[in-house]
Amino acid sequence: MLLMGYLPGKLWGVPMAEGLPVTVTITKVVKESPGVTTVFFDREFESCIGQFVMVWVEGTDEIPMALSYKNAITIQRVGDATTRLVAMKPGEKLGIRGPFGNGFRLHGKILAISGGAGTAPLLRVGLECPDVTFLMGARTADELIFHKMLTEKCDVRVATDDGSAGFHGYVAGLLDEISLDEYDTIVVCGPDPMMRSVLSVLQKRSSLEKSQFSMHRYMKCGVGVCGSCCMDPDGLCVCRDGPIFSGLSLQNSELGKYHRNAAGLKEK
Amino acid sequence: MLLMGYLPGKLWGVPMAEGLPVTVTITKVVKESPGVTTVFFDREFESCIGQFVMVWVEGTDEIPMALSYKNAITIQRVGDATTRLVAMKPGEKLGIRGPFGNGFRLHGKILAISGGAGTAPLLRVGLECPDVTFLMGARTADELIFHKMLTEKCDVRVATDDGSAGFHGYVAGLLDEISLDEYDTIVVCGPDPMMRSVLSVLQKRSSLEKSQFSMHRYMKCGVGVCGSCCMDPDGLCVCRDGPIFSGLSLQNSELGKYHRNAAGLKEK
Amino acid sequence: MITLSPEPVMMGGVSARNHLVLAAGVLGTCASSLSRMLRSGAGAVVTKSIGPEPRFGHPGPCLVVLEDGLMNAMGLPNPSKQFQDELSALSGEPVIVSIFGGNPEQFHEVAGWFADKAQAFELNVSCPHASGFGAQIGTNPDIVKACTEAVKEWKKPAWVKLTPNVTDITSIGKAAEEGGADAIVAINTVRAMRISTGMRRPVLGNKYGGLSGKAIFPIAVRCVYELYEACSIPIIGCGGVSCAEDVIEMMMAGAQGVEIGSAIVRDPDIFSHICKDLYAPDGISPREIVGCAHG
Amino acid sequence: MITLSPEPVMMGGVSARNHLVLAAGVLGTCASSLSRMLRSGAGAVVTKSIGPEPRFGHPGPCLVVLEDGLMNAMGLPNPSKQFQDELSALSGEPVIVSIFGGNPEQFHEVAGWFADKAQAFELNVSCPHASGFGAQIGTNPDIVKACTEAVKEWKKPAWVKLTPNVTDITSIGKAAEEGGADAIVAINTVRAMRISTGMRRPVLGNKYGGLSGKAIFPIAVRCVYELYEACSIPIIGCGGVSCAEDVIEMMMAGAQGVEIGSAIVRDPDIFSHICKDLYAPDGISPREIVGCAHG
Ligand SMILES: Cc1cc2nc3c(=O)[nH]c(=O)nc-3n(C[C@H](O)[C@H](O)[C@H](O)COP(=O)(O)OP(=O)(O)OC[C@H]3O[C@@H](n4cnc5c(N)ncnc54)[C@H](O)[C@@H]3O)c2cc1C
Ligand SMILES: Cc1cc2nc3c(=O)[nH]c(=O)nc-3n(C[C@H](O)[C@H](O)[C@H](O)COP(=O)(O)OP(=O)(O)OC[C@H]3O[C@@H](n4cnc5c(N)ncnc54)[C@H](O)[C@@H]3O)c2cc1C
Ligand SMILES: Cc1cc2nc3c(=O)[nH]c(=O)nc-3n(C[C@H](O)[C@H](O)[C@H](O)COP(=O)(O)O)c2cc1C
Ligand SMILES: Cc1cc2nc3c(=O)[nH]c(=O)nc-3n(C[C@H](O)[C@H](O)[C@H](O)COP(=O)(O)O)c2cc1C
Ligand code: FES
Ligand code: FES
Repeated sequence: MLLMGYLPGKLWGVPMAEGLPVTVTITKVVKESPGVTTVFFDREFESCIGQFVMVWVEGTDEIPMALSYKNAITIQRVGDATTRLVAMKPGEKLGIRGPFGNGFRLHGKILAISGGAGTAPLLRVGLECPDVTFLMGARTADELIFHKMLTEKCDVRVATDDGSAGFHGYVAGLLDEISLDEYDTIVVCGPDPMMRSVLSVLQKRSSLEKSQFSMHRYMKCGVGVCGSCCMDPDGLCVCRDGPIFSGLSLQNSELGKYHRNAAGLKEK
Repeated sequence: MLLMGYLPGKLWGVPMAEGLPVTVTITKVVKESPGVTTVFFDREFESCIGQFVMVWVEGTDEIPMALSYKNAITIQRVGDATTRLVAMKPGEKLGIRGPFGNGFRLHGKILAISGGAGTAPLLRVGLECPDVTFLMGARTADELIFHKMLTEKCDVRVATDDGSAGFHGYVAGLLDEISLDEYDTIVVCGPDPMMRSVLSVLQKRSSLEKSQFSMHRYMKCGVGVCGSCCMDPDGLCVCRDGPIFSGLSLQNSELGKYHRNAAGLKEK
Repeated sequence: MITLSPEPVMMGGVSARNHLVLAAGVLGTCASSLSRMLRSGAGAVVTKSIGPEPRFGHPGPCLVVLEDGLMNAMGLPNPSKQFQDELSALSGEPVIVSIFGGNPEQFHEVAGWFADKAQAFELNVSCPHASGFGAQIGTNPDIVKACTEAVKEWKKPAWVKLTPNVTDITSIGKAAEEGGADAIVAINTVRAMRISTGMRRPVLGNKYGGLSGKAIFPIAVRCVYELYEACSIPIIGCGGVSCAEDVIEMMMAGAQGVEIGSAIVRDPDIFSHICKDLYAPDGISPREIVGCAHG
Repeated sequence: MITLSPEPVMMGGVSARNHLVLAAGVLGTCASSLSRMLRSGAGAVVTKSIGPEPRFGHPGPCLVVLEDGLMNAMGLPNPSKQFQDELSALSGEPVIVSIFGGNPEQFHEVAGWFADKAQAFELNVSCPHASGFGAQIGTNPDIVKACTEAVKEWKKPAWVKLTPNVTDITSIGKAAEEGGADAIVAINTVRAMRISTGMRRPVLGNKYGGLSGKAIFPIAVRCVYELYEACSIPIIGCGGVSCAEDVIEMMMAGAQGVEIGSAIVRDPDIFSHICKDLYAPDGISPREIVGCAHG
């Protein structure tokens, strides 16, 4: 036995890279729809469904992305970083920080409700959980993603704004045909207005307490420090206290009303 | 299960004081001999017999001291810091870093050989080990320390330079009456010349491999960094590779020939 | 460990609920997160630094977590004048508005927007990674003095937050004091960089960033100690504080109170946890220990 | 991880066995400990800083171990001219003699004592806790230049080791370059302090000390990166290096090699362990990565 008063422990002599971005190499790029692309890399990240990573597109920016698979992100092209991402080729490199945030608590019979690219964070729910009904909305049939893959695993129902597939209208409309009492867990991801309208329906039908919403806010640090992703009125950080919030906690929140941009200015 | 990519572990939110001196309060001061005093404090340090601590006498210096007990040091007055130490009163405070260094490997029948204040680092050998013969040298009877206490626990034999107690002569002389083959472990602590002469005797009598010497050198850091305690010819640090060295490894060393002072200058 | 008696705290003209202040730029952009920190036990809060124009900040990565701290280059994102709306929701609370500008006039202008709502101002002349702002002006004693004077025209308490990235921090502290500062906050982050060996590039979008957290605590203690010897206005310690023991250490170095930022990453409830350890009914008076390490 | 091909290494005029150099002041006072470090895999070693007079150093405590580094105020203890005897035992070995003085004349004198034995000199103009020496002169570009010139009169390679405790390290780096330095070593320790809350006093006998080890790695990388942009002589990275990955990171920032000091506290065999991870027969050429993070 050797006792040393000064032993600095595991801190020394190990690489200090823990919190630095992990470099991954892209192995495969799959176009899911005209605007959405999945990028696979050479490393799986142990993660809870619903957690996200910060993706460093060197020279451009670092942006939050759900892990659609343990080794992939699914990107909707909206601006600089996402445009570079969807154009990337196998062999190119990304930096990944995370996974960060909490995750869904999933049990029993699950109802998944997604809008647009919001299907990506819910993909693993459909693929990995045993008893899932998946309500999926998009503007048009072309923009439905993961539809075929999910159909093989679960009961998928579709809504399109233009009626080009499934129900003609918003995904919240699909809820009319669903008996919410049958479900133990309801998970939701999509644009803010879609989530607010789903929230309203669930509230009316007294199903809020079993619902979980995956929120999106502008993120810089991803670890609950910088404050750029904070939501009113509780000052919770989407990156750390979320991104998954119970519907109950969102009732009186800013969801669907406004959010703050990179400068902290409120935007509708 | 929550996986977080960034978890900085035990580092945060805990006091950072680990390697800083621990403050102890003096509880008791015992005069062992005209020049030697034991200072007890309010905290036990888990330690191997033979390890030492760095004792901070605020405003003066920090010096190495063996733990004579788990909660005490026994000080021979030689200069500034030791003079302040022996004058301290219960209620006063010291800073303690450590314990540092290796310790004795003790087994079987043990022969302990001490000179002067060198009895202090060996005290616990005599008190805690079952089968110990203790050879103790001092200049004069007055300067024998822990004599009574050890006599109750083990077979103590004494040598004094002036013949005022026990054998008249150096402690190495006592070895003549000892059958070294009977012992499994031989531990030695005392001034350099005394240790060199014991080493010579053990060498002649082919008992070096079971011997362990507690070395003293000028120490500043105590943790094997600053180099002030290094010994020739192997560049071993007394503070970290020692203070306990096997007799074999000391045969061709500087022991008894020279040592380096605080400036790194060689002194006899 | 030493505990403190819970007494009313007045530091640098601000009446705070305890000695622990939320540092600028940490959960400080909206009223809701600032209130949250107050609810969870912060004695006062400093807002994100607000400047003359809205800024969106540097491209990411903006922050990485190290084993012993954080490194960030946010780039001073802020909503500028519109921050008035957020402040309204915090009226009556111990809120210190952090402000920055490129010159004394800008400092004066920005302070003016909040003069009726802020309890006090903190001048950020120390952010190490925004060109034209922060440390780029905070290394010049004359400018620091002039900026302090400009803000003091609004007759509010003004804290001046210093950068450690200077040869002699006391010269800047003295300049702030001469400019009429009510307190010095030491320190802002230490200029730093990490490189991703996988990407072969600096990890921060801005390349350079500021180191904070545990790694810089010994540097912060040193700066507080130096400033205590050189200046006579109150000092607020900042940098790497993450437990009650650290607060005591900062106070012994000379700080009247501390700001806490990075430690939030490990424990969002850090304020209540430190309060629990730091205060006790039979604790000693803070006056007994502030600066006591100077002997 | 990237590995390097084992090639002969020449940095700043010194032919070293690999890219890893023992930093000044760590196990550097006697020939026997320096040889030990060479035996255990150091590519070259820097001695303890040697000055014009023997010094016994500051009163203790001289060093404390923190969780993420060391803090020391040794006070430049050294045997002065008598160090010649130690050096004799190291002839033919890659030994760089660290020297200090209070002015160019002293630097010249001390260098002269070792001019026939040292492979190179390292000028310590950066120790943050010895009055009249080290950083007290190393913050002045003119003096740094003059000291470098004085040492260069001995026609030996001269490395100049810089302090990070300045507003702009590149101005000092450029001064060294103008003075004829063969390499810049960055960085020495960062000025720091810790206080013992139990004793209510700074823990170091000298009160102020220098922070080293892991805590300062991001500061050291930043300094190397800045110097690489400003200077054209080779840079040796120093500060917090404790594994092969750190070596690669320093090189990408612009370092040709690294010095390692504090990491010894955790692993006395650090050199052989890093070598094992860093070099491989199929490794890439160091030339490919030195400075590559600059894009
Ligand atoms: C937790 C979380 C998970 C996400 N998961 C996905 C996903 O799986 N797939 C996907 O396609 N998108 C996802 N997003 C949205 C994605 O982060 C943005 O679309 C992306 O950041 C846009 O970057 P850009 O440079 O292309 O656009 P920009 O031109 O920079 O901005 C376009 C818009 O994108 C948003 N945005 C930009 N930067 C950020 C940022 N740092 N953080 C948040 N929003 C930003 C803003 O609303 C902005 O107005 C997620 C967002 C969050 C917060
Ligand atoms: C591992 C170890 C264990 C020791 N255990 C004991 C012990 O149990 N009891 C005891 O009385 N003494 C012990 N000593 C010796 C003790 O450290 C010195 O006597 C003490 O440091 C003297 O300090 P000073 O200020 O009184 O003397 P000073 O006036 O400073 O110096 C007097 C002499 O003491 C020695 N000394 C001074 N400072 C140091 C130092 N930092 N490190 C080592 N030697 C120093 C030098 O030989 C010096 O010439 C031990 C030394 C070592 C290395
Ligand atoms: C993410 C982040 C953002 C910051 N933003 C600001 C800022 O806007 N203004 C400012 O003066 N300091 C800012 N700082 C510096 C902190 O207020 C504080 O001085 C520094 O982090 C050291 O304290 P800490 O170790 O407790 O974090 C920021 C620090 C961090 C980590
Ligand atoms: C105990 C100790 C003694 C040191 N002595 C010197 C010295 O004499 N001369 C010098 O230039 N640097 C000295 N340094 C600084 C180191 O050489 C190095 O620059 C610093 O510690 C940073 O590197 P590291 O983090 O690898 O230790 C010393 C450092 C320590 C820890
Ligand atoms: S992104 Fe920084 S707090 Fe959430
Ligand atoms: S006392 Fe510093 S190396 Fe032993």
